[in-house]
Amino acid sequence: MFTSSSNFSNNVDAVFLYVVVLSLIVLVGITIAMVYFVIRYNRKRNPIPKNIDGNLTLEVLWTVIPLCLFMSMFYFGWMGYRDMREAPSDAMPIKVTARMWKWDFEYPNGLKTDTLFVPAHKAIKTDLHSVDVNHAFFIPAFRVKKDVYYNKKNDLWFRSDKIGSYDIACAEYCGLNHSMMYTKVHVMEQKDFDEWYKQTSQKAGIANK
Amino acid sequence: MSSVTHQIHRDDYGSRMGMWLFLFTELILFGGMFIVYAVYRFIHQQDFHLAAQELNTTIGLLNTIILLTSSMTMAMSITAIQKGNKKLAIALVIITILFAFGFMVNKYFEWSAKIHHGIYPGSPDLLSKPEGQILYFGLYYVMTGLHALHVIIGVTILVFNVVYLWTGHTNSNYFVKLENAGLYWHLVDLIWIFLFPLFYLIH
Amino acid sequence: MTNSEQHTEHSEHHTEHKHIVEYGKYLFIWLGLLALTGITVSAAGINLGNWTIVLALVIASVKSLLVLSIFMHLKFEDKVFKIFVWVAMLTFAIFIFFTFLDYSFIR
Amino acid sequence: MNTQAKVTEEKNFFQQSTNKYTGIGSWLLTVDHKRIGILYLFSMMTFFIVAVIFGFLIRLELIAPGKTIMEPQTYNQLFTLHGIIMIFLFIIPGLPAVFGNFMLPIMIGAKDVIFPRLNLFSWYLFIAGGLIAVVSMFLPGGSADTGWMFYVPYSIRTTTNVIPALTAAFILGFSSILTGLNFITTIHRMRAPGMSWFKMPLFIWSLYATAWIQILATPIIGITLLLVSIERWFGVGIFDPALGGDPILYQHLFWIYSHPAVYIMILPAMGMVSEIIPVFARRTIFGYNFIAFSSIAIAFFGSLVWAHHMFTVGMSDTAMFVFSFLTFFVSIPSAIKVFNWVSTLYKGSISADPPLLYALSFIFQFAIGGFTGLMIGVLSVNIHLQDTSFIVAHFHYVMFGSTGFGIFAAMHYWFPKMFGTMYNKKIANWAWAITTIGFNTLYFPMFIMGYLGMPRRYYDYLPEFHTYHLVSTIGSWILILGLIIMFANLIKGMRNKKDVAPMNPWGGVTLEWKVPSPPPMENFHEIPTVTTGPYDYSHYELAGKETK
Repeated sequence: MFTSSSNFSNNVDAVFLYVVVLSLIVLVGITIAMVYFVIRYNRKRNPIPKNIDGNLTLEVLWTVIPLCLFMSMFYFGWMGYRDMREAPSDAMPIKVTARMWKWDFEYPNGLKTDTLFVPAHKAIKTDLHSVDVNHAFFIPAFRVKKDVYYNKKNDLWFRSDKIGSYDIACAEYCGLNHSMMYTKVHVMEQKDFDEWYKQTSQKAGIANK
Repeated sequence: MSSVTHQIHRDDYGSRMGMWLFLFTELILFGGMFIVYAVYRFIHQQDFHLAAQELNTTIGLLNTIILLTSSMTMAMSITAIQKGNKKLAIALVIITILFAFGFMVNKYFEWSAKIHHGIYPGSPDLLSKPEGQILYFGLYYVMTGLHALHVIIGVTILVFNVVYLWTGHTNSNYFVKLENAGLYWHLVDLIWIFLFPLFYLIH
Repeated sequence: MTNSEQHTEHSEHHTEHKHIVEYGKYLFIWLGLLALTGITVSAAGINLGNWTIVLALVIASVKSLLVLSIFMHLKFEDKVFKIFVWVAMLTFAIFIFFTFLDYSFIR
Repeated sequence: MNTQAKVTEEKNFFQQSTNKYTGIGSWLLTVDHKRIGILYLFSMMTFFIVAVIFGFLIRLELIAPGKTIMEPQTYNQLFTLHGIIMIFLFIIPGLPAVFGNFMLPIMIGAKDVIFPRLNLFSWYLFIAGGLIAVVSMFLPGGSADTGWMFYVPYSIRTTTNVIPALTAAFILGFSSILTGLNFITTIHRMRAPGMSWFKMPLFIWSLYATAWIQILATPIIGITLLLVSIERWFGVGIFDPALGGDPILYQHLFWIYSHPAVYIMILPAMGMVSEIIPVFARRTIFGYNFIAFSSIAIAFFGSLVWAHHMFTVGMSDTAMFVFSFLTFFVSIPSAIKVFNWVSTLYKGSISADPPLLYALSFIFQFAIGGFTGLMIGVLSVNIHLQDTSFIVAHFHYVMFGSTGFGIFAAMHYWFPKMFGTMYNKKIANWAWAITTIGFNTLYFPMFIMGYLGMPRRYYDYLPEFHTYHLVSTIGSWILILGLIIMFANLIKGMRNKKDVAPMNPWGGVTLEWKVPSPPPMENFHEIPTVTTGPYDYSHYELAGKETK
């Protein structure tokens, strides 16, 4: 956790942690209460039960307090998602094509690769398209994912500030080799990326613009 | 029922309640298809409009009238048996069945005309059309086909009820089976009431 | 019986309803249905744009209301049957409404 | 079936059949709700064991990266069948069809369900559906490899036997609908005099809410699967994107049913826990009305949130907002229930017998399932966690950890009533401890690796996930060991003729404890008149005061 490999990962991890901590507090509370009651009010120790029909104040409390907490979770989730949906206008567009069972990437100048190379500190917008069944484009380290369809235009954007290589997986079941549909995204410094882009494009016979 | 004492207690009210609950499942079953229809129509307005012009409104209208009338005869048969008029009740159910056959004959001519024109699932003619029209005709065949299947099931149920009336199993004191058959038959009519404008009248 | 609500429901067991609808009433409803069919067919000929489908559905709903309440005797049934029908309709309305939350607002 | 050695002047339902046949015929043609319940119990358990074996094989394959014991194709087929069988043949019918059938009429003071023959017909549909699902494995082409969700277009493209699997699910849906229809009408029509709605046991409330979902949501999956079958068969363009169809519309329709189906699974288990806790705490339930209404609220809100399974498909923002928002609302009634159950233990006189232990496991595991549900209800977190093993762990905590344990609780609770004998409680306690430990060892690691990015439905995985998978697989062995002990103990209890169970071994006050164990054929000679609420334990309190 907190690898901050993309612009989203910190926020997602923080919200996740928020819910985990709240949940743990309540879970531990419930469990301790349960175990304590079973021991404290064991039939041997407490042969005579006391009937309590209910308590309106308690019912209201444990309706309203969770509701407030849940609404805060919803709020953080929605804010986090809002940042994910629209790519900045200066994002670099890369076409991603999914097929059973590999990924293809196409850069603005027409260069095609099977591994994704991206410059750091720059917004990348991937336009997702499938040529056969449904897939899902998933970069776990970046905390981003989007389903890939045959006849629906989906896109996903991210910006990574951390140089390194990360896994890309297919997250929507797509048949026999679904689990082998892995590739990598390499995040490089801008100048390294430019170098790579130029050289590979030339090698592929594409004039760099 | 068995020779041993296990009695199934009679509760006509409960039987009707069960039948209504069953009708809801049928309604939602067709409802699922109406959702599909609504979404595709929303996406492909123009294509649905064009495709619908290829359907024969006259046949559709005729079938609407047939079903509405058969619904009436069905409902009347219950009045007849409630009044103890066994012969009339039988006659009305048989008329209902005859209407159903009329409906199916119409449907047969309608479908065979379509197929004759090369419009059926997977046909080259259909596949050369725009996507919206492929979907329209796909839904047309599936929805009217499933409706026709319900007509056939309805006829089967009605035939049983003619026998029940004939043997006196259904009589002026016990007619819940006929009532439930009627409910089923009206459901078939209800669905057609929506299918007709949605497929034949959206020019 | 200690409970009044219980009482009404169970008394139905024994005094099974026998509401007889006269033939004339059915004939009348049938004529109404035919008339509505006529209206919906002729209205389809007029170009009302998007309202065509709305009009068609409204007429179809009126027709089904007639079938439900008279032909299917819903009018003469217990309240609980009517509630049931509303629950079923509401469920379907929810399904279609929430599906269109996606399709109507897609970018 | 072994006949019972219990000496009573009256024959029980095992000894007296509802028809003129003897032996197997008296079972296969029975219209007695108790016998049908037993038929369901044994057929359901058979399917459960089959699916457990599949699950065991899946876990075994995942013990190490790379190929371990099977080919990827086999793996894909196994997880598909595991899902179909567990969901449609075990969890959905588990509590309603087995225990609902057996107990519902007795608990409301009726002699049978209102449509006994329809009830038997539902069982035949259940068997037919189950057999089709299992037989499709052996047909050429092999069983479906689509996952139990049958997502298009893969389910249209694959060459495996998808149509039998779809047909099986369709038939099973029909069986489920008919059971629901039967229960609603029975509850409306056949309650004993005096049993008003708010004197009904909470298990009945939960079955009532469940039955409504069964009736109103199941047809949607029925038609959707039928449309996919038609599409495969005739090439009709409906969902296939190559013909202009919309695969996302398929997902909407699928989840319109399948999300409420989650509540079909969990609601009866919640009702079960609401039955068990007051009995073993010997006090009235805390907040009866709140628990009863929360069942209805869950059924209602549960039908509004289906698209939270689809947050990564690229829905409109409005849909994302609304579905995520409402998802949090559905957790409120569940939270209310949990708090009320725990409060019911307060100042009780608790006897920690096996049914209560399973119920406590239920609460613990349901809480984890619920909390992780909150995590994946959070939009931004969901984007990351969707389709990872976090989801797998979450729904197993809800379906197996909660509903499954609810079924086990029900088995141990009503066992003496159903069979008239007793199992060994000490062994049952051990089985409980082992299954609980095994379950948590099996599924908890999946949360962690899911968050670290392990996608679901993977035959193979990256080496960094090895430890978690290894622990998880070991957990599966512990769990299965616990299950074996549990089943062996129960089967031994059934055959045990010495330990005759009394009419009311746990001191329950609902109506099923007022008929002999096992109940006679028509349950009651005279329909009882109900005057008190379902969990009236004031006699224990009063008795205690008197002795003082």
